[in-house]
Amino acid sequence: MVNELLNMASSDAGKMVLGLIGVLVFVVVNALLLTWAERKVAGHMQRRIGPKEVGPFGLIQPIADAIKLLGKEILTPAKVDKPLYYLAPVLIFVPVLVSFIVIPFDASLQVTDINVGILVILAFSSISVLSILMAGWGSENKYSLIGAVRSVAQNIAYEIPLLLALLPVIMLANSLSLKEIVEKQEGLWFVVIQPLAFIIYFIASVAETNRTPFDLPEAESELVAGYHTEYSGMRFALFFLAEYTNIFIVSAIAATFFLGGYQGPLLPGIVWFLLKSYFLVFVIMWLRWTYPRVRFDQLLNFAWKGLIPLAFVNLIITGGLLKI
Amino acid sequence: MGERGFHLEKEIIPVKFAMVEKVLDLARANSLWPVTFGLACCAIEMMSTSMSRFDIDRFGAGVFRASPRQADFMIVTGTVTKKMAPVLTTLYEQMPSPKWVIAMGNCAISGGPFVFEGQYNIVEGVDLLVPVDVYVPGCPPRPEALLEGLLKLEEKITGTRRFPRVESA
Amino acid sequence: MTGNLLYNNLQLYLFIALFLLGCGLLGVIYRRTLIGMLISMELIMNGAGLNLVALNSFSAQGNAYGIAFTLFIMGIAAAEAAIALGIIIAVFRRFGHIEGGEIKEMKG
Amino acid sequence: MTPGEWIFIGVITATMAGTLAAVLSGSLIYAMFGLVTAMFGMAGIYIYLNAPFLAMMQILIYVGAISILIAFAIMLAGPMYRRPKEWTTLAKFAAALAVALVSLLLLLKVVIGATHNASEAKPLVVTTQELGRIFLDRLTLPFELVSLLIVVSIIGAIMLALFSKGEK
Amino acid sequence: MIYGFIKGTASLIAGLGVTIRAFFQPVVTSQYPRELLTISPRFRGHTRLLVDPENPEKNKCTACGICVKSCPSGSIKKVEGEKKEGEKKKTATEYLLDFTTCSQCGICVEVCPFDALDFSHAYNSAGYKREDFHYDLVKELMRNRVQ
Amino acid sequence: MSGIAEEIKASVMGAEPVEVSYPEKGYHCALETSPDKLPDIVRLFDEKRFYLECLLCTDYTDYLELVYLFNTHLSPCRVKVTLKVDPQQPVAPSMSSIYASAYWYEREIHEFYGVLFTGHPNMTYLFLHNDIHDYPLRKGKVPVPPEDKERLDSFKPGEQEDTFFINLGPQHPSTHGVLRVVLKMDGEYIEQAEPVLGYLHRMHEKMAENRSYQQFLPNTGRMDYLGPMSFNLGYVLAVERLCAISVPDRAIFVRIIATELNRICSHLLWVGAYLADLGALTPFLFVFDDREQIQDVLEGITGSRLTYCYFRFGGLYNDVDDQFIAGTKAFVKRMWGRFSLYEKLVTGNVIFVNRTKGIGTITGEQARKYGVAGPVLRSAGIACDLRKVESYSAYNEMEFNIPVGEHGDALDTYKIRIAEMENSLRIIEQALAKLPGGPFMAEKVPKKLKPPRGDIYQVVETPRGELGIYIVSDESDRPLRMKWRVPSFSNLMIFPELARGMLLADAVAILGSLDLVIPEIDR
Repeated sequence: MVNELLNMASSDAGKMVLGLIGVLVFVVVNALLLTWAERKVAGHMQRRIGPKEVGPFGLIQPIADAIKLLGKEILTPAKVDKPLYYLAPVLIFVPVLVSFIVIPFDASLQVTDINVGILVILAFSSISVLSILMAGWGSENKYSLIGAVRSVAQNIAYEIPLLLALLPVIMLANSLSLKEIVEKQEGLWFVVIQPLAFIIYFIASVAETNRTPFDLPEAESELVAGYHTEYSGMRFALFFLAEYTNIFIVSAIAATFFLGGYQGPLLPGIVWFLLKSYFLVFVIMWLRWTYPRVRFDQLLNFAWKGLIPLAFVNLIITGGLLKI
Repeated sequence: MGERGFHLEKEIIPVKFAMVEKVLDLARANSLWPVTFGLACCAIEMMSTSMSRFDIDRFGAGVFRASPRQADFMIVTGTVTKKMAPVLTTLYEQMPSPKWVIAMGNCAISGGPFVFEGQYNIVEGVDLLVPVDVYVPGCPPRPEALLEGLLKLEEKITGTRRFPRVESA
Repeated sequence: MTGNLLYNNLQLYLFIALFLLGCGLLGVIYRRTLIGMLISMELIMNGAGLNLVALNSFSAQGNAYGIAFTLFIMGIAAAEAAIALGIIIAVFRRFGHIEGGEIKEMKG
Repeated sequence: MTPGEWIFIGVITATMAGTLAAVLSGSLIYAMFGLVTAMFGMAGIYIYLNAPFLAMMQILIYVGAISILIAFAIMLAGPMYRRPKEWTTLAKFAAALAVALVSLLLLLKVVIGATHNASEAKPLVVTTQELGRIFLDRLTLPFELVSLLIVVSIIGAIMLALFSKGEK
Repeated sequence: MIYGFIKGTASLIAGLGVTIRAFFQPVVTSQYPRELLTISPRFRGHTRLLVDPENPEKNKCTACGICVKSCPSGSIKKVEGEKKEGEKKKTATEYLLDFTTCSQCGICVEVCPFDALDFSHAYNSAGYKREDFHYDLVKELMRNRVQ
Repeated sequence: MSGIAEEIKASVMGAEPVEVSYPEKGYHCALETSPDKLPDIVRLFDEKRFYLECLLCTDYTDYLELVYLFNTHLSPCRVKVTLKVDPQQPVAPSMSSIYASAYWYEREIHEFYGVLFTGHPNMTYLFLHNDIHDYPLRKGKVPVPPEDKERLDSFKPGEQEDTFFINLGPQHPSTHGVLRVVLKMDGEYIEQAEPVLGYLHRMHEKMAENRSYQQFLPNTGRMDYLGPMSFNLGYVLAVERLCAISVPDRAIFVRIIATELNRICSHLLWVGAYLADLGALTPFLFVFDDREQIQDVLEGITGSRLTYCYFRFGGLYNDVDDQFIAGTKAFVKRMWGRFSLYEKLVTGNVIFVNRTKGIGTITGEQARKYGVAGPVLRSAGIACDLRKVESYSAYNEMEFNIPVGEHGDALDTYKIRIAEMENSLRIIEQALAKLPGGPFMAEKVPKKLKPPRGDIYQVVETPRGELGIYIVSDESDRPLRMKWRVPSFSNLMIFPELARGMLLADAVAILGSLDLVIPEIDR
């Protein structure tokens, strides 16, 4: 296994490096684009313009923001628990980068196809919870800490329906590799067979990315800025970028698992893939600019009493039908 | 408490690289994130400015951050009382430099109509607490005035004005 | 693919397992709080799991029982963590602290 | 040494460092992060043992579930203002040191004597299909037992939490 | 319960409908430095002096000081006037208004017996100094007349 | 009404209530008492289900006078109970065990006048900052004794190691300004909430004593910057009542239109801000879109967008024009169409309903004990709207109803405010239809007002509830005392009780539902 990996790395070293660079570039560009899109979408939903004066259609706006954040004073509050405080914004990027390695953008555009691909994403996504925990705990700020606690509880609760909603698809596709799952949807998207799983996955993923109506860890009206209250400048930017990249990742996984990934007529695969992913991203933004935030106990109740039983039922029915 | 704010240095890089600094200034001027900090009447007009009709987000200044650590400038909107003064300076000190302050409304500029002989509770001008970059007078100022103040602040940061000037009599 | 690669050495894995076991035992003994003990317990279980996997892939090639049993261990560990969390919360509510040595009455 | 070996050394170092942190650290939250590091190291080791599925499950369960449960316990049990501090006695420290030293000696012996006790690891990756077959074919009873255990423990945990709440 | 669930879902979808409709509706923004809203003629900016219609070189203020007394916040710091040859009343030569303490209540305009005061439409003033808004209304009047 | 005087006479030995002319004074019955009889009298009022409307103090130099105003909700019967206190050693019995609202008023009087209330559980300062030297509202300089200084800013959280405090504010997105609420938390649950006020104390009551009646006009618009018209109206009504100035009909109707427009404006902002508290930002921007229409209309006549100073004693600042009437009509038409949008976006939304249902439930009894006002009071099922109950201006000619709630929770306050907006629209329509011609200003209003000696209490219904203005005149051109009984203050008083045992998110929702305007509380 190791040797395989190493061999692969050395033989396709060029491809690997290129892939990694590509992933990094994509992460940054995508996140910047999404911050712009978020503000534009929000603006138009509120019948205003959004960023406009900085560059054509305000497209330079996120770049200006990024440069500005880079140029900010690097400020470390005196009371913080330094190792945790420093590590958190770096660690939050690990799952993000790892996830991009296995997501197939096109039939041939994938850094590497691991046969337990989806497990890699799910396993590493728990690091982001840990880094939120580190940020909240390390900041020595009560708002941050409450944000972190909420985040942990929320992630425990929603990781389960997330997994349970993906399992029927894995059962249908008979594989854990993302590429194979896409290939299996040649004729029929899994969303048609598994609409309930898709909805459960989508709700759970909105909760996992801490977006409204589930944005409790950073609920502005309650916790100021939640776990990243004490972060400023570049460190804050990392959280910001990670948040938007996470949104893209969950959308990309949804597109891969339920919407046929890069499959689609006429247009090249990558265009289809991005179209589907960005459409889901748009829906997530749309939700944010429409709904109020749920309360903490309602959030947990919804997961434990609503989504998880529903996902189980769905899983059992799928399993039963497959056997027959 | 008068002088507390002034010794804070605006520049963080002692050696200036002219080009880099210019790009940075341009970026800063076009990405001014205010801290959500409403004090009194003017806060409502500040909200109006960020709403659909005036849309401060057009200039990239619509990202109101509740945490001062993530904000670039503070709009002091309203009367600063002596009880509030230490809070305000703390907030200012929590912001990472470079940082700016807009004093919006007459109360913030000078204590406004609440200045009278024998007054015991008002700070007569927020510039006694923190350095103020732009003053926007009015009681309360119209949202246009706040936008003008923002543009003035951009002008101060970059040294040039990108937008047409609007004269009013 | 020769045997003299460092990672193709059974003893090494067994040693790491031993180390985990030792440290875990130490923790269980010396930790004051229940959570500390729980963490140490997890280390012990991991040591056991590593043993199984290592022996499986070195001595019992061709089947995957070792891996399967390690998965069982993980399941048990998860169950243990859940129940321990419940106990810790109960103890905290009952006694106001979570220091194992201080809990004199165990009537619940 | 090959790159693989270097990485392997890194992995076992991380495991051991994490383990030591988990056991010795004064603050529980650091202990938890030590455990997380150790678990990642373990996952790396499993990859070297040709068990990628196991490695992923290791991260998923230990990092994603157990350590978060522990973090939860830390935060619930220790009220938020008070960081639960572990009491580090000298005796404990000495004991730990002794364990570490003995282990190091053993390690040295193993590394030195590695060449003459080599058994080969077959580069066979255990597929998930194979694992599933074992579970549902030969190991059905233990599998069901573990499932039962988990269910019972979840119910037990909920009961414990509810019961103690009522008492308060 | 099922009815409640369906109703809830329907309400969520209705909400989405509102926002997506707004998304495709035209914006209501007036882009300030590029497009200007019409300011109401009664808008109260800082006060200004009015020109005497009989003598366009002169303002109507006679420096009587009533506005100074009636101002609630003492914003009108100083009103000085001098009586020129051949005129019945004094004419203001200096009218210092500290706009930064003004509350734009309009009492000075109301009490002025000569209707010499009026509101300007300076709705977008902003400056770098507090002193920028210590107006001398006589000078302001002259400046605006030149323009 | 006359019954109460007899009853007091019968129940309390030696009490001599005097009935007064309500149209002149604004209260029905006056009663002077002594410290030993006060508890009996207050208890009597409590039994008769009166609420403590206001508790204030006036410094007559020779003596301090405490004024307790009691009233009933549905059929107004306002009784003024006065108690003279020695200015050298001001001590009075505390009524906080009988009326919860007295707890707050007594603290306020303590710090502004130095009156010590015996039996008060927490005689610490609420509004003032640390370097205060004299009691602010005492005539002449009365220094604050040093031992009193220790009472300043007494609430220092975090001193005890084993409690976990959260400071909501003074700069916090959910407190809508500079309110600080110190929350003692048990995890996510609130054990105790303690508001700390005075971060925007702008000395309005002190200023009132320092300037003429006319000069105080701009202050009224700045106390409650969301409903300045109501404050304007209350103040001019009070002074007009005090000086017996009559107002032409046209002015009365224009006042109603302007006030109701402003009420809609205020409620709209509340809807938006409340939704923002609950995490939905888009409604906030939608309501501002509507608000802009109102502001345009009002700017056309008043010249300002927010802090209006439009009403004058005896009339208006200037007349309304056709443009205003057309603009108002257009707005009313537009607004009728907007309710369905809010219904879809907010009222029907299941998340919103679940967040607000059963949160911050107020019972009628609680509302009475705390003297809660406005929509919050009506949510508890008490149909008390001063526009109807104690009609002023020409509200008795208007047809509108009083929406009341069933449960008293935050959702009810929301529904009531929406219904009130609809009512306001109806009132505007009626007032526009009835709008008479004629002058907009009474003819003979003296430039310098010197009202006759005496006091007056005038109430108006602001968007947030009962505003009471108590003016004492000593025949000079400036009032001896002007007390503002503000609705937000009495609504805030109930917050600690409502928040106890709730989640942090609920506390935010409750705080939002009370619709607090901080400058109004702090004055």
